[in-house]
Amino acid sequence: MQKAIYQSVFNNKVLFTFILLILLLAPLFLSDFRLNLLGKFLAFAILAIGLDLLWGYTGVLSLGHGIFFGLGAYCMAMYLKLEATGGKLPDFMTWSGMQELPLIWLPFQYPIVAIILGILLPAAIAFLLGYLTFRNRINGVYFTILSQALVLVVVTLFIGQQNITGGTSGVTNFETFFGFHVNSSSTQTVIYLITVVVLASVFLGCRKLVKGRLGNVLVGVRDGENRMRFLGYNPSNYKTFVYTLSGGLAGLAGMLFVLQVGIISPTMIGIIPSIEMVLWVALGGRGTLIGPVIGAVFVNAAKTGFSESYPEYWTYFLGALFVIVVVFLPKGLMGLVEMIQERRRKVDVKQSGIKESNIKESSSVEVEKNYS
Amino acid sequence: MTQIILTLFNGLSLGSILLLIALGLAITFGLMNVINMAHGELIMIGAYVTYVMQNLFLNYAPQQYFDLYFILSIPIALLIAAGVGMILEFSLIRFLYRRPLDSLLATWGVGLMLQQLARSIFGAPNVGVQSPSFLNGGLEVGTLLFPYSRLFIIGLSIVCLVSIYYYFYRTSSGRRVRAVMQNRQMAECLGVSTRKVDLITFAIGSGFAGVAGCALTLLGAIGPTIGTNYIIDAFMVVVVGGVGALFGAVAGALGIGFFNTVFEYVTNASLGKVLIFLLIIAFLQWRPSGLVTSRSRSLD
Amino acid sequence: MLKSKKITVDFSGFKAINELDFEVNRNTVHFVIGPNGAGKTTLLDVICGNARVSTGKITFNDKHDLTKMSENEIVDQGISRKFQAPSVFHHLTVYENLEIAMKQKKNLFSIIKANNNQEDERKLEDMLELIGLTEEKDNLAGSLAHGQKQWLEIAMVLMQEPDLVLLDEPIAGMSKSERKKTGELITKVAKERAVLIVEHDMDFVKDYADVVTVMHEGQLLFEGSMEDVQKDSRVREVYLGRKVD
Amino acid sequence: MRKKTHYFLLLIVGLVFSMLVACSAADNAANATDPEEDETETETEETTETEETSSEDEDTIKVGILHSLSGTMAISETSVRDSELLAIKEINENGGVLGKQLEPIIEDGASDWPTFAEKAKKLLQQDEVATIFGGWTSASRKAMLPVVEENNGLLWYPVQYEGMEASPNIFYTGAAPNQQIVPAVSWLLENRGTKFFLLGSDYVFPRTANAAIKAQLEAEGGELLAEEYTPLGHTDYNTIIAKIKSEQPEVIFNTLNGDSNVAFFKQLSDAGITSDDITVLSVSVAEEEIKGIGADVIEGHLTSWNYYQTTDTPENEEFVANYKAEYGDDAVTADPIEAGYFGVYLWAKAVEAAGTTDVDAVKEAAKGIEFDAPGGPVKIDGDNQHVYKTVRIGEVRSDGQIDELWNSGEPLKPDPYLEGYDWASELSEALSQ
Repeated sequence: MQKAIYQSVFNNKVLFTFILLILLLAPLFLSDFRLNLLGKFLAFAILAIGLDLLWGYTGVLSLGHGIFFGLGAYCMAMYLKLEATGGKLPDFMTWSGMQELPLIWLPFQYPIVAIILGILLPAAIAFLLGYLTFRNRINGVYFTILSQALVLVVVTLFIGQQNITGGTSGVTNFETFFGFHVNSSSTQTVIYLITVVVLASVFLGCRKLVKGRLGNVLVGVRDGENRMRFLGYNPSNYKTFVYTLSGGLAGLAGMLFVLQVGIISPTMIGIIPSIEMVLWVALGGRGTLIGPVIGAVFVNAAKTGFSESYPEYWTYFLGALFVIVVVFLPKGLMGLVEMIQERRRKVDVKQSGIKESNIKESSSVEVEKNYS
Repeated sequence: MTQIILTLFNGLSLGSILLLIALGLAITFGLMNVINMAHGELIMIGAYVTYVMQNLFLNYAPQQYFDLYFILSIPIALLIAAGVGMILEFSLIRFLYRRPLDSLLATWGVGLMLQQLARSIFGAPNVGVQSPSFLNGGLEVGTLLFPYSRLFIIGLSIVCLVSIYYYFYRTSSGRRVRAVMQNRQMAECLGVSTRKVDLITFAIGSGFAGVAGCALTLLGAIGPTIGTNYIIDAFMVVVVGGVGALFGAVAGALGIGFFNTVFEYVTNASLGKVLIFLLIIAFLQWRPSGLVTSRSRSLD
Repeated sequence: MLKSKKITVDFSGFKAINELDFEVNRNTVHFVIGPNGAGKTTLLDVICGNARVSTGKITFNDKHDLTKMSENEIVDQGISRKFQAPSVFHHLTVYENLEIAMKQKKNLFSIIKANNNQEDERKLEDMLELIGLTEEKDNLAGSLAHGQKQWLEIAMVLMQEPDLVLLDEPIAGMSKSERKKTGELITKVAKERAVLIVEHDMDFVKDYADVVTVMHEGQLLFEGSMEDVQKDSRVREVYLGRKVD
Repeated sequence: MRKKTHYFLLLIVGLVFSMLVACSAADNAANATDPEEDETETETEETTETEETSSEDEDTIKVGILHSLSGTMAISETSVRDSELLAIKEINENGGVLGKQLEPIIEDGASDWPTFAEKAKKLLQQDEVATIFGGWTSASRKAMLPVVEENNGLLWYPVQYEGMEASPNIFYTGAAPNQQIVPAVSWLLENRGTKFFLLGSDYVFPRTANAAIKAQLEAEGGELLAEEYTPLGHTDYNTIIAKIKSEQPEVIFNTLNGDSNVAFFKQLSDAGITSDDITVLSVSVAEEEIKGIGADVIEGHLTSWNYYQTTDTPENEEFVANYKAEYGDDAVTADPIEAGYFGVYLWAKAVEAAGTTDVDAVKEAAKGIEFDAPGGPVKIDGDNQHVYKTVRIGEVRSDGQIDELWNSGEPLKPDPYLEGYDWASELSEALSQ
């Protein structure tokens, strides 16, 4: 029943087209600075969709998506850096006493290779990690904690390998992208439009996936992993698949992020950003695809707004948001919309005299049951 | 030879610190299945309690009794952290039983707010706590020196471990707690107030975080982010040890402490961290649910 | 078609099943009864892969050793199970529940491509008809009444078109008329396949059993028709003084 | 059920509302005129009032202040912001710059480098500030560098750093390596011993600094026993101390950062090692950090800076008094605080000299500008936009203050690429390619 509601409101083609149109026309009425911010948020939204596939649909909570985001971002950054230095060693390598380009930087001289690796590399690492943990039926909570520890380890490693990764400073100071000046207004507009198009395609692609039988199977894995085994499914394959997919999407988001922000550093892939990513999804509404997009844009807009006006209180606000959303609004903003929809329905139903018990029961079950 | 003894001692010492911070978690996470990410901030509360006690003694107590502040801080930190834990349980956690992942996110939010609160009260910079004079120096055995503060922490973690064991396995109130955690409905039928037990158990877990915070003032910085430095290590201990097993937590803490020290000694601190993580992943391939597990027949 | 040879299941020292030899034949409704703790549910667990034997072997159709397979591989062999507590997927509709249960290739890539053909549609509609949930097919399974959930789950088991159906207390919590309907369903189902049921309700067993196995302390105590069971002295002894619920 | 829903709704409406307020406040701050957000609450109007004046306003000059006010770096950076605000206040009280009042626009870098880039962009593009004072970590500076170069802005960076950089759009008021590390090493070799143990946090500054130190030790007859790095935020130094004990160095050159210093010094003292046994010289521990470490465990160890709160100049006496008057008696001053403070004055003098806030004119005018800073006279070096500064080596006292043991006598010329040192030639050659 709830599905039907979603379909009527949020998967409405008109609404989708409308939003897409606004986003595509945004360059006309936003200043360069604001457009750049919006583009960054939309890049985050791509990651949020991937994270939601994993958490909202499959029930696996990863607190380590910063890593995949970072890997994608670093891939792109390495290419940009090499193009900026014109084939010479990046400055941080010379200080660290490197004589020539390290082997792992070599493929990134070619933009196409960099872009492909930016998706494949995070996906491959997600696959490996997912395979090792899910295969052994490591409990969901364990996985979450492990994913967080992984962040710690990767960040430590990235900071430690200063000669290769640029350490805490990360990689920055880029000049051109495919020969275009990367910071110029027109290039930025084009990159923004690319981001919008990529986001729309990712959204549609994922929607096709979850609306199909796969979506139902994933929900099955989320709500009753063992039960799915006795229906003949191998849940770890599905989990690994979704984890890999969402790792790839995070990498994609990371690449678009670097193009627009012009820097990637280990702080962006650390524990706090990784948890914030989860908040985007939680606030927007897990288990819906539009929710994370809204959540990502909303939280980041709020963050920018808040920290411009009241930097000291942003932390309080962020913390409170977490508590409120998780405790009182487990389905996020989308759940709220749904609730309003349902109330309206209830009234309709009463009027037409059909017995109400079904709906009531379904909503109470909704509240009790949850995604953990 | 001395090198080996020293490494063993350092491993034991690190292990005892890990155990101390993980004990509370072993209770809240292990027994109650609540992932309390604010555990680190409860540690922080314990540390700040020590700082406040020190200042009180500096200002109001005669000089010769100054060292007493630390001894007094331990029970007070326990009580205050337990009190905060109670408030937390009452206002938040009780809505989140059976939703472990949600409890993780919500308590992370609480942790953030507590950190910012500490920043507002005590300021962002670290505060200094002077170690009591009786913990200065160390025990000399031949050419080796075992710092008293380290020995004290080892002792403290043993005391905590024993008292937790005694409470859960030797008192009727502790038995009630275990009964509730094992079979909630059944315990309820037998007239145990599960709400009360939840509250008390969570408070105990939180209280021991406070004690850990108190002990950490001997070793490191006391600031708003003290908890975040330790929280992940603490969770690793519980994951490796196996949920719901005190013995597992002990083994996990000592194991991680020992290997970490060895790895760090042989390579360096950064690489040591990476190696420990890989070791844990490898270990979980072998024992997916930790060292000590209980088998159950239920389907999820 | 299903044979177990000297299987033992050990729960940290406690032998839930002890060197059990057991056999299920085609086209029979086979009940397993016994006092609590006799190892009935464990037997089902072992067959479907939810518990592992410490010794012994279970063969299916005389060739596959089930004890070496994972749960989903066992399902692929044609064995499916209904659990004691109804465990349908509350967040999916009735129709979707049946759809994911349906016999189909259940590997990742087939599922991504999956699309119902007319044959599938027909099967789904028929099944809905059979369990009387056609009207509720687009409702979330979570909104169903308890009995309806039980049927839905039985339907999910049947959608897999298994050769052997394992049912664990299928009529628990059902009203009298619902029980009757369930019994008839079972009889109908057993025409094409074997059904192995763990049940406490003796009247139900009496009405629908072809073969009854009595288990006691992890071992086979007696096997035969219901009348034989009722006459057997050892069975009485085991049940004596105990409530048969 | 119904009641509950109401409750939820209320909560959410409140939430959304507060968000809207926050967002619109942000837009106000950015001078955006969105008709939809005209009915913002008066409260937000008030808080953003100071920032609302448009850039065409004749009476004020906008300057940006961009430090981390939240996150891990807030510990250090908030006090630099404070001192910069103090300088701005003093300048304004004395009539401002070019007869105009300075109007600070404060942004939070949130200890996150991309945020520094974003906020720098905002300050330059949206607020059109005349200059930015900001940054602490090298990473934050590196993040802002492309932004200020791209927009031809100005950045005054107040912290000692590893060198190897000279952006045409950045003025570096902290010490270059030759104004802190190099003289410290020479002094240690002369006065404390030749066996060095290098200990640092695992990131850019310590690694680069130690690369230079190693070259210098080799050239000046020192002996490198070991080089150890610990991850940022590392808390257990038992193993490191065990290594120190077995290596038996005479000097530990400490480039640890932040909290790690507290753990290191406490545990070093627990292990029975005092300043009499081994000298530890730190380059990231100033008066503020000593408060958190506890003077009892660090007493007698050394630091190397360009300024201490105890530095004996008339300007410093006044500075410390003003700073305490503004921020409380407990506040302590330290090197980066002083560098942030005189950075504002240097900029103001350059603007006065140029007669305009135009970046290129200010840069030209800034060459050779001098100022009597609390830490002694400073002068901008026209070649690399660093600052001539006096080097001071100090010893920590039991009250947490630092006594000066030695100073360079006169301000040293900054040499970010260490070109004036033969032993560093390889390093600088690689860079000048």
